[in-house]
Order: sequence, then C-alpha cells, then structure tokens
Amino acid sequence: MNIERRLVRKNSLEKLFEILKQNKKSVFAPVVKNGKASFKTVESFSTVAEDYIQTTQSSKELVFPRVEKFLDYEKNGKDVSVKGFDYQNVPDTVLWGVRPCDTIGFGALNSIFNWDYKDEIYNARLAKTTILSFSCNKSDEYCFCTSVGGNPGSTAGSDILFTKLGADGDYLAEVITEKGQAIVALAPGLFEKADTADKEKYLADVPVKFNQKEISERLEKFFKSEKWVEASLKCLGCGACAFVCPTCACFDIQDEEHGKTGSRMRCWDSCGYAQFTVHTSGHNPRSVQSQRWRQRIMHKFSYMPERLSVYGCTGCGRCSRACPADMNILEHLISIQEVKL
Amino acid sequence: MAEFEPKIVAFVCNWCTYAGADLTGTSRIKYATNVRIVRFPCTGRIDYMLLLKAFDEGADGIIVSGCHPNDCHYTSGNFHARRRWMTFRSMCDFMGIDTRRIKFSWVSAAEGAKWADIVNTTVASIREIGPYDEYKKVAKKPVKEENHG
Amino acid sequence: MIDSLYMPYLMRIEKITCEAPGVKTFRLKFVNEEDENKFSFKAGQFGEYSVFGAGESTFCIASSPTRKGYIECTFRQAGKVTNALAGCEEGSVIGFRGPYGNIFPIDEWKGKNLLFIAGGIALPPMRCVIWNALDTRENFNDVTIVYGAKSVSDLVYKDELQDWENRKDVKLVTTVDPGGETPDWKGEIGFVPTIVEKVAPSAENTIAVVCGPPVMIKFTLPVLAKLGFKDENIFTTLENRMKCGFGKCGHCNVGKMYVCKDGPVFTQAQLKDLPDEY
Amino acid sequence: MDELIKRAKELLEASAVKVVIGYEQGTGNKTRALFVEKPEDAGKLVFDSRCVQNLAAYVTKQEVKSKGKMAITATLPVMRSLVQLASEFQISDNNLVVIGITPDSKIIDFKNLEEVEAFVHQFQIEIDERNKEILEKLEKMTPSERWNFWIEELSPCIKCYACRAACPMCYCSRCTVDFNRPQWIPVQSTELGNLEWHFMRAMHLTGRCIDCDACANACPLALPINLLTKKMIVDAKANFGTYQPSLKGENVLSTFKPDDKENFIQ
Repeated sequence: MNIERRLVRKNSLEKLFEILKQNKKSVFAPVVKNGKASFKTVESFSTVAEDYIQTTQSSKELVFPRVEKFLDYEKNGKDVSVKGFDYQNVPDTVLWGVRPCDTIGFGALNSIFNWDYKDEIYNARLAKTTILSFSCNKSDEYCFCTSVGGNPGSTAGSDILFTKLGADGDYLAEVITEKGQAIVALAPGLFEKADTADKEKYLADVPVKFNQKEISERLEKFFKSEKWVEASLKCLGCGACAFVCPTCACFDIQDEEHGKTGSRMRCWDSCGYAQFTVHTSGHNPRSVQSQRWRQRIMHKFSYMPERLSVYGCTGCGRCSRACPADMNILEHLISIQEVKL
Repeated sequence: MAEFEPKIVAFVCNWCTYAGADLTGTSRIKYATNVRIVRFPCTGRIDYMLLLKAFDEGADGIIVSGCHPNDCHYTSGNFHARRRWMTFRSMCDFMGIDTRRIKFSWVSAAEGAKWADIVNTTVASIREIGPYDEYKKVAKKPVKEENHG
Repeated sequence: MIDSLYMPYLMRIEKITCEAPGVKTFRLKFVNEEDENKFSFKAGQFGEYSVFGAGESTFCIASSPTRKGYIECTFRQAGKVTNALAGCEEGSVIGFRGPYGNIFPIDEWKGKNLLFIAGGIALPPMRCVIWNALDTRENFNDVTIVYGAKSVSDLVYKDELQDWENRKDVKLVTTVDPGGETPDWKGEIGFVPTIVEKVAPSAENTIAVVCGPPVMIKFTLPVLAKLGFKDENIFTTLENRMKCGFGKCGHCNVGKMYVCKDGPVFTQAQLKDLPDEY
Repeated sequence: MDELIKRAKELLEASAVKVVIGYEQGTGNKTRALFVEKPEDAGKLVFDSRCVQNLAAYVTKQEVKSKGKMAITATLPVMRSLVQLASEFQISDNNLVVIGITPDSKIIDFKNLEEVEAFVHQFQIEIDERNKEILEKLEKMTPSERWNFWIEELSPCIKCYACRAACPMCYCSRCTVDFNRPQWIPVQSTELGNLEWHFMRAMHLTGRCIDCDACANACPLALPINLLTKKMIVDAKANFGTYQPSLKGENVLSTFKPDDKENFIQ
C-alpha cells in the first residue's frame, strides 16, 4: 500500500496513548531509569521516555523474549502429557517509540525465524504487534545505520513512523501498513491531514562510514586473517553484545523441572560464550575468543547475507555502547575495509 | 483446613549429628516427623548452594548441623564451615532470604536429646512463621497445594 | 491452532538393548497413531530426543527407513540428557522431534560398491544407511563394512555384526585397538585406518561412508585418498552442538552451513570448503 | 604518561616482555585496554582518571597469556587483584611485570609481587561513602523489603555475564553456572535464575573481591550488583578482622580461627 501522510499534534500523542490503553492494548515503550532507557510495558504516558538516542536493549524482547516457554508437561508414572504453546495468551501489543534501526531489525529476525522452517511462536507474537516508531533527530558516535542500508527516518519495518518536525514541533505520521491504519482508525481525529511537511531536514545526520557490500566481499577472503586476534584481544567473552542486539537470535533450549511437572523453554544464548559450541566430549570447535568474535562478524556480514539475503546488523550501535571492554563494531568494520588483502 | 506441616531439610555430618540423630531413635525419644535428613561426610562439604536448592525445591526450613568445634572427624572441617555459614547467613539476610528458616547447630553423637529438641523447636518456629511462599513464588513452585502440607 | 516447531512427538520406549558399557539402544513407538502415520524419514537424518525435565539431545535415527512402525536410537551416556535417557525404563514415554537434516543420497548410489567405515559409537548413524542398503541389496554391487572399536566390549550391535558376518553378500571386517582384544577374538587387531588400507575395495565405482571420532577420520581420509577415492565419493556425518535442529538457534553454524540443515551428511569435497569449526 | 610510555618501550625493546597491557583512547570519552607488542606502538598508551577498567582480568585470558611474558599497567585495584591472583597461583613473577601507578598517578616500579603486596598493604580497602549509605539504608529495611528490593533490581538482568567476564577473580575456564550436572543455577534469566546467579557470584567472591567495581561498571543495565560484594567486605572486616589480599593466600573463607565468634549456632 502507499504510505499515507498525516499530521499529529504534539499534545495528541498522549491522547493516542490513552486510546490505545482504552482499547486494551499492551504498550511496550522506552522508560529511563538510572540514566539508561529500556523498553517496558507501561501504563501511563508520563513514564514514557521522550528524549533518548537509543535504548540499552533492543525491542526484540517483544517477539523473541528472554525466556519463551514452548510447552508444559506432567508426568504420570511412565506416561507424560504435554500442553503446547498457548497462542491465545499472546497479548495485543503496541511497540511505541522504537527507532528505525530496531524496526528494520525485525526483517532480519523474520528471515531467521522463517527462512526454512516457520517459527509459529515468533510469528504469532509479531502478528499481534503493531510498531509505532519514531525517527531519530539526533545520533551519537556509535550510530551507523546509513552504512548498513538504514537511515534515521527509514519506514522499513514500521507500521506508523512518527517524525518530530522541529524541537517543539508537531509530528509527521507516515502510515505504512494496514496495522498502522487500524491504529489510525481507533483515533481518526488525532491524525490530521498533513501538508507538504518535509521530514528530511529534521532527521539526525548519520554519515556513511563504510560500504557494506565491500565488507561482505572482503570477509570471504578474510577468514584466516591475523586481524581477528588483534581485534578481539580485549574482548572479555560476555554476551552483552548479542543480548542487546536487535538481530541476534541465537538461543538455548532448557527444561525446568518441578517434581512431576515442568516446562521446556528457549532462552537467549550468545556465540561469544566459550560454552556455545562445546561438544559433550569436551571438544570445542571455537575454543578461543578470536574465533568467536570472528563468528559474530562473519555471521552478520557474510553468512546471513548469503544464506538469508539479509544483513545481521542495523547500525544501532548498541553492542558498542554496551561492551564493557569498548569493542567498537564500527571501528572493526572500517578496519576490515581498510586492511590490505 | 489442615494445619500447616512445614517441610524441613536437615543437612548433617556423618560423624556427629547423624550419629546423634540415630541415638535419638534408639533412645526412643519422639520428635517431629517433618524433617528429611541428608547426610554428608562433614559440615565442610555442605555447599551453600545445596541450602538454596532446598528452598528451591519447596523446603520451608533448613537445619544444618555437625560436630562441635574441636570435635571434627577431619580436624577442621567444621571450623571452615562455621566461617562459611557466617558469610552465607549474612548474604542471605542481605538479600532478604529469611534467616529464621535456617537453623545451625552443633549436635554430637551423644546428644540424642538435643537433636530432638532442635528438630522440635525448628518445626514449631517454622509452623509459626508459616510456609515460605516468598521463595516458592520466585522458584515457581505451586504455592497453594503445598500450604496444605 | 497448530503445534509449534518445538513440540515433540511422544514416544514410548518399547525395547532397551544394552550394546556396550554405557551404550544403549532404544526402540521407540509413537504414542499417537496419527503421528506415526504422518511420520517418515530417510537414511542419515537425525532427531532431538528428550527426557522431560532434563532436556533435549541430538542423535541420528539408527534404524532403517525400510523398517516401518518404529525408530531406533543408540546413544552413549555422556551428558545430562543421555544420562536421564539411560535412566528410563521400557514403557516410559520420552519426546522426539524430527526428522531433521539432509540424507545419504542412497538413490544415486545404485549400481555402485559401498564401503562403510565406522569407529566406536559412530556405527549407529551409519547403521541406518547400512540396513537401508542391505534391505535393498539388489541395487548395489559389493558391500564392505569396516568397523572398529577400542575393545571387544565397546563394539555395538553385536548381534547384527554376527548377522552381517553370516551374510554372503556383505564383507564385514571388525577390528579392535591393540590391547582391546579378548582371547577368543577372531577379528582384526589394529586401528581402523590401517585395516581400511588392507581390506578396502578398489576406489573404482565405490562410495565410502566414514563415521567415527575425529582422530579416526583424520587418519582414514589420507588412506582413502591414497586408494584413489575422490572427495566427492567420501561421505561422512558431522556432529556439532545443536539445540533446535532446524537452522535457527545458531549453535551448529559452521561457515555458511548449518550442520542441522545442510548436513549432517557432507562429502569430503564440501568439508574442504568449510572452516575448521566442527 | 610519558614516563609510562617510556617504561613500556624499554621493556619491549629489551624483550623483557612480549606484551604490555595498558589503556588507550577509546570511543568518545572512554578509554579501553590496549595490548602493545611493538615498541613503536607504545605511544598509544594513555593514563588518566578515566582508566577504571580492571586490566587484571586479562592476565588470565588464554589468548593474552599465549603472547608470552606480560607487563601490566596497574592501578591500586589492579595491583590488589594481581596479589590475589598470585595467591591463587594464577600468575607469578615468571610471567608478569607490574608497572604500578600510585593513587596520585606516579609510576612505581616493582621487582616482584612481594613488593606489590607490600605497596598494596599501605592502603585499606574502604567502601566509599555513597555506597556505605546505600548499604545502611538497605540494612534498615525489613528482610521482606530487602527481598523485594533485590527481586526488583535483579529482574532486568539478562544473564550476559559481563559482570563475570570483567571480574579478574572470575577466571574459571568453566563457571559453576555452565555446569548442568547438577544444574546449580537455572540457565534462563528468570527471577530465580537471576537471584541465585548473583547470590552465587557474590559468595564465590567473598574474601577475594578487592572492591574494584569492575562488575558494576561492566553491567550494560547498570545493576547495583557490587553492593553484594561490598556487603561481604563489610562483614568480613567486622567478623574476621583485616581484609587485604595477601600472597600467603589467607582470605577469609580459606582460613579460620578456632575462636571465630558467631551468635546463631545452637
């Protein structure tokens, strides 16, 4: 469908929020605590953070929760009865205030969860989610969305994209999908006709830092490079980068047992952990950290584009911000582009 | 509603308290049946994670008991254990784990009566405090059914 | 609503066979008949076997697709799940997801000689394709099986080894590592690569399937190369740590391949293109 | 800083060490670890008040160790960590040279770890005022309030284990949480999993933590997990007297006194 352009007055956002709540929607929005913004289920508009560059964690948690229960079981002697995933319980959710570098990440998640087998649990959560994103009017030194195919005002993956027109201005609302139209239909009065408002000049300036395609091509020949060790020596081997990433979707499957009953669930995992690939025999195919860092970069910029036709990076910069050792992914990518092959 | 019957797990050393508990039995001293005894070679072997696991699995109270100071079969296991209990107990307290539910004691092989007394008073005090629903809720244990013992 | 990908079939353990110390074979039957009716698999595929409360574990389907009505798996007690499995009794219900992964292209092997080389606990993933071949024996020329283990007691499927030994249309060579033999051992004594060199058929029109511990594979491949086997004609099945089995969880990813989707069956030619991360 | 660069250069030129671990300018206003292997790269080293990451975490990392003998730029917390690591036989004078930086930013040379220990012992490990206040506030709460406080504070934990990775004392190649037989700590980041993980982490650091705050600084969610280890330090001091890392390895849980005083054992 064509993108519909509407104008939303700055003081209408709160009304829209309330109408969403009246319509029994769960609203997942950024909240600031201890100086860090994070997505939470919010009840009141006043708690929604307005002024922030990026949340610490991505919004993937909404469709790919930290812990996702697949099934419950009950043992009875030698028999077992199993109850599957409860699709009815997936809440009707509005993801509010998310940045374009997150919404574009849903494309990568879609590919991972549907490239071959279809993950109905992920799909059910996404189907029940309406994404109201907000363009970026500022950025920081970690941002590089424009280098990986995004931009601060990208509509990709959003249902409605809001762009604030000036520091104290109203919002341009671009209604992109039918889900977005359904939100407009809940509060038609709040979405006025837009004049020829131009959002471009209000968007953050994020310069292009590298050529994504070139990086992919270089990586093909870069696997055995010494650079990986050099680049990852300071990597501590935690999972912070993977867990805050909007496209990292590696997971573990775990059982929880309470006597005769219990459940099975998936929980986040990270290729940065030493235990990620270790065999029961003790053999570890990726036994040192440089191999694991290489896997992270190769997977996002070489394997995923080749297998899933999508890049595993949206340029949100979260991994670099969260890294306790200041491993800066942008720097590494630039250095890969600059190194002589 | 039936009276709440606390579930108590006792972690005891093989050489003193277990023998003491045995003596309680052979002396035909009656004591509360709420306790499940887990025997260890020495109190020094009782990992604090085991105590947390007991709460995980639905215990309402815990007894940890071993040889009196200077009586350890391995000379100093109980001295090490004592230090660990001191830090463990203060850690529990700091994280809001109810330390009234964890009873530490020295019971020798000759103190059959003391063992009965420890168990009885622990059961009585836990019965008074009630089931440990706070922990069970977090451990996702079925809270309700267990209330009825 | 449809069940999720992660929902296992319920399987009842019909029969447990102790193969070797710590190694057991389960024969599993579907608890629900409709599951059985819609289920089919091919030689080489694997599944996720689970004990509820302990978790899931990955291994190949060890029975042949030509034997209907059940599946079999053979595992060694090694980790949390396999220990829980070993604790199961006949009649117990466990979970099974699958089949996953690619297959041995047995249809393309028609008219060829087959050479199976297995070591230790790696016979089970090959047993599936061996029985598949033997049950359709008319499709193939010579069939040779070389199987080695650390000691006589570590040989699995002892009854079936006897069957194969007795068959006129199979050449079976069993071997144990030096020192692993018993006084009445009649097979070979020596490591698998050495024995392969001794007994292998001509590489002409022959497919080799190799499965075993990494060190065995490492020393067998040069032998096969020396005998003139082309990389495209040497097959193996990889094992990497896996969680989902269908290319999502990321654990088994090696280079551009997902062992669970593009494997577990690979030719030596394919492996040469992969990074050494398996 | 010039002094530091000079020292690093000398060590590398004389082949006394293979790598010098220090800090370099990082992203924005951050500094980060730098591994200098060539004398001509020593100029990248920086040192100022922003350099708070505990570099001692690197001296036990496989790929860093494999470089050969190391020199490390060591602030007071790093020196304390090194003494503790030495007492646990993770490092020795054979594989490490310490370039000390005093609290007033002077370079200080050490012949061996004993000298490092002697230097470290001139300073007491003291909980800072701000955290002392928070600890006192928490201690005044009822146990139930504290329970709720921690459940709430730890609930955002995503179990990325950055706290573990950044801690010099968490050098085990396989952590208790990575074992599944038995599964001591639930893998998933549920309330219970988070509570038990942080409980265990603090317990394993009791008597070993040198209060560098690396764990809290590393936490991407800024959880106040260092309060747990701080509380352990306060208690250890109160119960067992002095609290200092020592080469003799007498940290509080590996030793005892026959007359240790407690008031809760019947």
